[in-house]
Amino acid sequence: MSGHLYLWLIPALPFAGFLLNGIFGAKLPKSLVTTIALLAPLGSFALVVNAAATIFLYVSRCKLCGPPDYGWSILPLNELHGAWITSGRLQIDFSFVLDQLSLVMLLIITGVGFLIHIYSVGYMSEERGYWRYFAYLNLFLFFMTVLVLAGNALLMFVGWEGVGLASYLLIGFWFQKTPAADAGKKAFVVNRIGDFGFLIGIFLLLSTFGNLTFAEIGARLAADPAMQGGVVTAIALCLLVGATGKSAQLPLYVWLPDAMEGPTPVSALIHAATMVTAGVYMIARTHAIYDRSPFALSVVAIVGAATALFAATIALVQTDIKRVLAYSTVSQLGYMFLGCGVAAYSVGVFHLMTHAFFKALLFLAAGSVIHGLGGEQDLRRMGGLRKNMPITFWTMTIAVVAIAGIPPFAGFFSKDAILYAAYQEGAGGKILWFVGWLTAGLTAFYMFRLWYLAFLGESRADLHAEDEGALVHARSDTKLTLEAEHHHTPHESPWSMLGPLVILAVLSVIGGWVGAGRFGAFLAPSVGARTAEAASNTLEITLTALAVLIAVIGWFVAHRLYRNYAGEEPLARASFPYKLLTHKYWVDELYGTLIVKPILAVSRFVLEMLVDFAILGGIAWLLAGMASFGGALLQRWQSGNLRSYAAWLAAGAAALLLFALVPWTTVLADVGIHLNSAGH
Amino acid sequence: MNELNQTILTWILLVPIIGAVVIAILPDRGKLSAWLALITALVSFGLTLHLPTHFIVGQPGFQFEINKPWIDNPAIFYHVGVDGLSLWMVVLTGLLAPVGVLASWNPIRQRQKIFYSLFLVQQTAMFGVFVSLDLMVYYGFWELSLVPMAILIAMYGRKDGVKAAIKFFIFTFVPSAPLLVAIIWLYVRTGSFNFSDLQMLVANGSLPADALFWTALAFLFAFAVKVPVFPLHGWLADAFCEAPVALAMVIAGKLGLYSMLRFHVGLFPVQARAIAPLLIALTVIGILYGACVALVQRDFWRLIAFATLSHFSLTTLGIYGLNLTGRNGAIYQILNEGVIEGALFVLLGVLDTRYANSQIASFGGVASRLPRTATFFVITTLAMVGLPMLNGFVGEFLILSSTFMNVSRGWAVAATLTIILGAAYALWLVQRLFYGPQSQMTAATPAADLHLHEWVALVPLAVLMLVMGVAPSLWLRSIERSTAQPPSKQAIANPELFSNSQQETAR
Amino acid sequence: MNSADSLRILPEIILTLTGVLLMLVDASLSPAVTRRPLGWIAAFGTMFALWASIWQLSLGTGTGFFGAVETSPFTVFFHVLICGIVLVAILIALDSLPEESHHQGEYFALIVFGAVGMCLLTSAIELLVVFIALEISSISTYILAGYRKHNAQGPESGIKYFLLGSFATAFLLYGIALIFGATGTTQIYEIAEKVGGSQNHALVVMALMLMMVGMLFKVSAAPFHLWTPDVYEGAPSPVVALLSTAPKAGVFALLLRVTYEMLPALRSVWEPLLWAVAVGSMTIGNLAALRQQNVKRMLAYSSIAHAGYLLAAFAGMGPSGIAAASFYTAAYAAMNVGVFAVITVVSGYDDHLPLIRDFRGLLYRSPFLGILLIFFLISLVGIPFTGGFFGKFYAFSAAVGGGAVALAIIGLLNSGIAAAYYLRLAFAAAQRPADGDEPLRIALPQLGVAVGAALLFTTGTTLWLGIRPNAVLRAAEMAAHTLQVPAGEAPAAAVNQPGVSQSPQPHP
Amino acid sequence: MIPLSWYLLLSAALFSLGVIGFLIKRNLITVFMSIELMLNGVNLSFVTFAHQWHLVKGQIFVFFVMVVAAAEAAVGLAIIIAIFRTRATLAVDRIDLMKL
Repeated sequence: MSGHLYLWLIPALPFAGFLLNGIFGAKLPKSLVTTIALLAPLGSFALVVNAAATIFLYVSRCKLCGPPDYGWSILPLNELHGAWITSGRLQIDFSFVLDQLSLVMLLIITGVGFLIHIYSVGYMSEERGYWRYFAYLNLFLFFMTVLVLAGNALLMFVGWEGVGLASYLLIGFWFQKTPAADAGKKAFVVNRIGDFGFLIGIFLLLSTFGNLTFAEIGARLAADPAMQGGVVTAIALCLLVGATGKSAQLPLYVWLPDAMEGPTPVSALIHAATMVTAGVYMIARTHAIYDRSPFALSVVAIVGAATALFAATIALVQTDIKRVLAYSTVSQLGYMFLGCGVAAYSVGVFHLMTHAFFKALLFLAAGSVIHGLGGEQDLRRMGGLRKNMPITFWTMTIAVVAIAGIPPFAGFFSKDAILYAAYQEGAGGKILWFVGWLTAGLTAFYMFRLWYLAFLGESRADLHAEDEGALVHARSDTKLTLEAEHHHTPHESPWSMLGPLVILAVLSVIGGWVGAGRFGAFLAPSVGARTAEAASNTLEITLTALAVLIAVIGWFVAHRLYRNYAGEEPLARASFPYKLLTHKYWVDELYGTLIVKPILAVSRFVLEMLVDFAILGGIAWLLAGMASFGGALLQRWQSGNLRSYAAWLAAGAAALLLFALVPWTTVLADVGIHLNSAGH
Repeated sequence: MNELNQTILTWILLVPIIGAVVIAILPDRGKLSAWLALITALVSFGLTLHLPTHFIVGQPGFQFEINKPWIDNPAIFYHVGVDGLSLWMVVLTGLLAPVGVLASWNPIRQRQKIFYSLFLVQQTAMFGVFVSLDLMVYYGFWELSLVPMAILIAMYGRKDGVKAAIKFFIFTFVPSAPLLVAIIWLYVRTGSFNFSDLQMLVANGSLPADALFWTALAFLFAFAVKVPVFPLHGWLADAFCEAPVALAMVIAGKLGLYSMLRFHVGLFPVQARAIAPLLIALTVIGILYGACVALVQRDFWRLIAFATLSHFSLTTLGIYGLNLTGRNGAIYQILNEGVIEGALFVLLGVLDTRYANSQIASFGGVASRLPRTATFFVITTLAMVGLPMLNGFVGEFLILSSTFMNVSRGWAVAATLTIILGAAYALWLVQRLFYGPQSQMTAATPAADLHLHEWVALVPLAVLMLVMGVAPSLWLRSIERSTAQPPSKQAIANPELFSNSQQETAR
Repeated sequence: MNSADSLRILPEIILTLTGVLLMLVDASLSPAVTRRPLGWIAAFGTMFALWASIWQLSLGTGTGFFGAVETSPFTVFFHVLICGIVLVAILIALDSLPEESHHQGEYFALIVFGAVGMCLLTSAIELLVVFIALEISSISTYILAGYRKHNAQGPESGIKYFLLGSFATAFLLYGIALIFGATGTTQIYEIAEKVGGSQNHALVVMALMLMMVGMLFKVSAAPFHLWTPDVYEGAPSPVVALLSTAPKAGVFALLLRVTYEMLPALRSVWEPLLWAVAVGSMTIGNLAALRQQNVKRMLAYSSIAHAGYLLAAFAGMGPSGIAAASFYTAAYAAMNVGVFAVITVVSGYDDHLPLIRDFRGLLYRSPFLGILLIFFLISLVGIPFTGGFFGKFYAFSAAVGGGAVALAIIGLLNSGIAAAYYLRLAFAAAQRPADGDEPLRIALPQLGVAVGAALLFTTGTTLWLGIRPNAVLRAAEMAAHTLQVPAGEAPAAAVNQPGVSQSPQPHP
Repeated sequence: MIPLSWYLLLSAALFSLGVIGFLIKRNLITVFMSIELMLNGVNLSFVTFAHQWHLVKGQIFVFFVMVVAAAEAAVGLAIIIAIFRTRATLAVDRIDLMKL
């Protein structure tokens, strides 16, 4: 293939945008900031599309002259940009790899990313830190594309940590608000726990393979079929820890709901469509390792399934529109993990893609709602928005249906494929399938609950929630910026926001039509084809029917309960479970009590006060005190009395004479002490 | 230019002294002393830049060497030179000189003449430590470096400078007593203070092993206090609280760490190997201990002190992993810490000067008032917590990965926990200082954002953080390939150490 | 006796004549006339004596007055040192003695007479001369110590010094008597010859011990140090500058002679003794100084500690020990006189700022004095590039060379403790003046020419000894060699070599 | 003939008496006299040894000691007068203004 794809430009453009806006943004006119901010992802997107087109053209040309799949052998495409770290035998390069997997990811990231940039222009237009916002957003795209393009684990780690940074900055965008700043910090620190695992995984990779390049590791594994379990499992589990951090899986999911303190487009881009899927991407990328460790795989699957169910239950009772979506995201990510956990990586990635469309859409639509309501995020005070915001309503509807898994929308295909893949994994797979299936019902329920509460019924804007504190908290998102338009009727958003909604709505409809099979075949060179036994058609159809059924049931229940919602939560009737769920199983409190507080207490009372102050300080104090005490004694000697001085002098003289005249060696020898030499 | 190569190190040592004398002679009027100090610092920085530009990478042994007799009996030579290890230390010291002057621009208003004179003397002392190849000359500069530091802490202490200064001095001076005895003992036994000669003599086994053990221990003890290594860090927090920022940024770390590399590991490889397990344990404890204690500090200077303990422990871990990558990482990390601490102290100095307060709880929402300060602070913090693409990460990665691969997985994993704890205390600090609503104090105190001179000090450091994070090879190459090689016997005894090309590089 | 013999004591003669001249002129001047010119006469007389001492090198090593005195590089070294100290002490006194005092003439005369004794002490090789020289030096200093006679502390200082000094001298004298009884001579070389290699001579050992009492008392080594703080506190600062250095230099010279030259055979006796005394002195001095609030008392304890460091050099074998001790004496003298010069300027003749806390903010009030004070204190701590460092370095090198590693470690750890109190003063001076303080609690006097010269001289010497000690060290080594071998034998030729006379001296 | 050792013992006794006198007497003048006693004890030793060795050197030494003692006496008495002027006491134990 001729021509250069300039892969490095894909991250470089957003980085340039970041630098320009970040350094000069405060002084540039807003229009210029917007131009720079939009050109960067547009350029990247164009480059990715160009790359895709070039490759597809090449492949189709090759089809004419050779074996059908010959053209695909140009992938993976390697771009080397010199060494980053060199030390002794160790060398880490700036190497970018384009293969099917990264191509898909790049398309999603830059495509959705670009849409969300456009959306942000409208959403953030009143914001004082407009330039700062776009600088961060560009920075995010830079790191995310680096993460995806990285040809070795350490470079991926660069992107991995970098997106965490961008996430930190964007969650804490309204840093004047304590919750936002807190949430940003929490996100970073919890992610760091995951990164710790990732880093240990990298060390293990390095010591096992002497190398961090994915291709090399894959080759080494392929060359050594005996390499199984043991260290490979350890590596896989360490990487999984990293993935659970970034992708908000159990037990490290806690940061994601709090991350909703950030601006809504950020939630859409980073905390729904792209960054949080990095864990899935990473597992897919390192599938060669997971393939060798059934145990690690099953852990992935269990974590995924458990998270999916767990988060879905919490989502049932949330009243903040963004928190519902946040828990939904956690739950959907659980699906992706489940997919990867049954070695159906391509299916996981497939769901990743469709999820990117409909979840981004959901968040953007929710943002549109919030924007239209002047910062209102509490579902209990919404209602009846269908009339005021028709486009938002319709796009949201598509997204809800898509996530609920109703054909022929995108979510149906991918979720169905995951459940099917899970079901095929032996006996355990059946349980996983059941959990996934149950979750699907819950998903349909809470999504339609949201839909009913927000858009149908009558407006409840004047309803005062009993919990004013929570309300203020929930409303705080755009409060600062949208203070001016706080009190007026709901209105539809500008077209800069609606345009992306429409595009994403279209994608949410058609995104799944490509089909899991064809998608899997396309990804096979990157993530391996699943060699499942050819399942019977009837089984597949039965499972599909069951999945659709439970989605419909979910819808139906939501319909029954929330069609006539008037401020009273129907689920609250089951009081204990309701309390359990509204308090999110008290996980945050649990972590606080079991981990954070003990660490702080030990640090303060044991390490600082006991060790540092009492013991180490005490030793120093004791030494100084001994010297000082000695000094005090010696001062007493200095009585000021002439005669006592003379007495000491005479005593000294006597001592000298004794010292010199008594044959000490002989005397001591007599009492049994032998000195080797007089003196020292 | 060749002539300059012959004398460059002498000039580097002399220029700050000359500047100090000129400042001392001229009257203490307005900003005169500060300007003179700035000019001197820039000139000396310029001179240090001569070294990397004329340094021949890959050439073994010392370069720019000068070896002239100084004192006849005992035979002390004015013997100086640099290799890959000390090269960048010198440059870093040169870089931090103008930064230090600029950081002192506002806070130091009284007796500027004395401040800047002593500051420059300190500069010479540090240069001297890094370039000396004669143990007595080295010891001279090592001790000399205490004096201006301690005096200035006493002079400009924020609360109880005298106490902190005495503590600092005693803590570092007492351990240097055994060091001096050890140096004298070596001289009495070998008749030489020359580093290379001693290296040879120690390696060829002509000295009694048990005595060497104690000698090496005396060396190590002095260095460990200066770094500081875990149980010996008592002086650090007080010194950070009291020292003027220009000195606090160089008070810990590089002198001790460099000395460990050159004069402990470099001079006594066998003894270093014997004691390495102890040090590895202590450093890992120090890493976690420092990070944990930093979490609960109420004063940001103290917080940074414990954070520093944690970071320098990590660097020490790299040194005592006794392998090439760890060593590279440690040297690189010394440079990183220099840059990061430089910026950090300038920034905290900005806060301390503007608000005359260092209690974290009094702060809050400063970012609304001082957005640029906040930006630089966040960048510096991120570099400190080891964000990839900023410099801190490279060193951390090299040290931790080499520890993991060559030393001990358990210790390495424990040490790696620092990336969590480090992020926690650092970001929490950022949050409490800069984010959230403005505190009473922040709102009530009028404060200006960065002044031009602070700006000038910070921008190069921030750029360096990025460049050193993206292109570490610029440094690692000369560090790895030009570090003076110890005699061959040791290399035979320990092939892993200092060998750099047995296996193909990973790609 | 002939003129050649007189040349052997030329510096002493010059000093005596100067002293007599001072007394005569002082007596003949009307009480109203200022006595400052007398100080200058004393200073010039001392300088002349100093020059004469250096000139004596050209005489070559040899004895005079029937083996009663000797001139050798050793004596020249100490002569120059003592004359230097005396010169500086005179210069300090010149600017600090109160104008209204009517006793200035006496003061200078006493210093000069004291110098005669101290100089003679270093060149005496006959115990009778030793005794007389010691008494000349002592009697002058007794009076000087009690010089502030209207102040309650002055005479107390004088009487304590006088009574205890005489008491200790009586022991020394008894020792001399015993050694005379044991050997039948009081000439040092003859004694050395008589004692020969025999070590078990109880009478000689006893004599040595009794002499040690007297000598250790004079150098204020433990356990004979108790007088030191009291005397230093009561004596005027310029006198303490002299008292803490010059007589000690003389007595150390004597100690070196007695140990290395007179009784090298008894090394096994005096070496462990001095080892213990060294350890005791430095430990006691340093610990006791830790809690002192009074600057002069603190420095008194410090001088006890320094005597200990110096005695550590006696663990060195042969010339290295002697050279180290000699060098240490010079270095200690330079920095200690310097520090007292600063204290005199700051605190005055009448010690109106006696406490450490009174020095607070000195560096802010007077940067010049502040930095000098800190410099001298740093030198006393023993930081490199000051004389104090090399002094300590050579002393402990000698000890390590002699195998006394433990002594070196104890000594250097002691200097760590010492740092605590020196720095308390140094850092008090560096500290910002307290807010309540008016900028100058008591206005500092303008620096006079004389004291300025003294400060310059001591600073320069301290720095010079710290950076380029070669010349002084060579002189000390040469001195050591002459002491090691009885005079009249080998070194005479060695010293007479041309080129040696080109001033290997510490002072210009 | 009286053996030499008797003289020496007497000399030692005199010296010791001087020492003891110095230590136990409370009047400055008496203390000072004790020192004279010690010196005279030494003088006796010198004379004894001079006799033993048949050397005149010992006697000469004694003359010098006596001269020096006289000089010391002058200085000592002067200082004692100064003490008496400022303190109005001659009690040794009350001259302890400076201590610790």
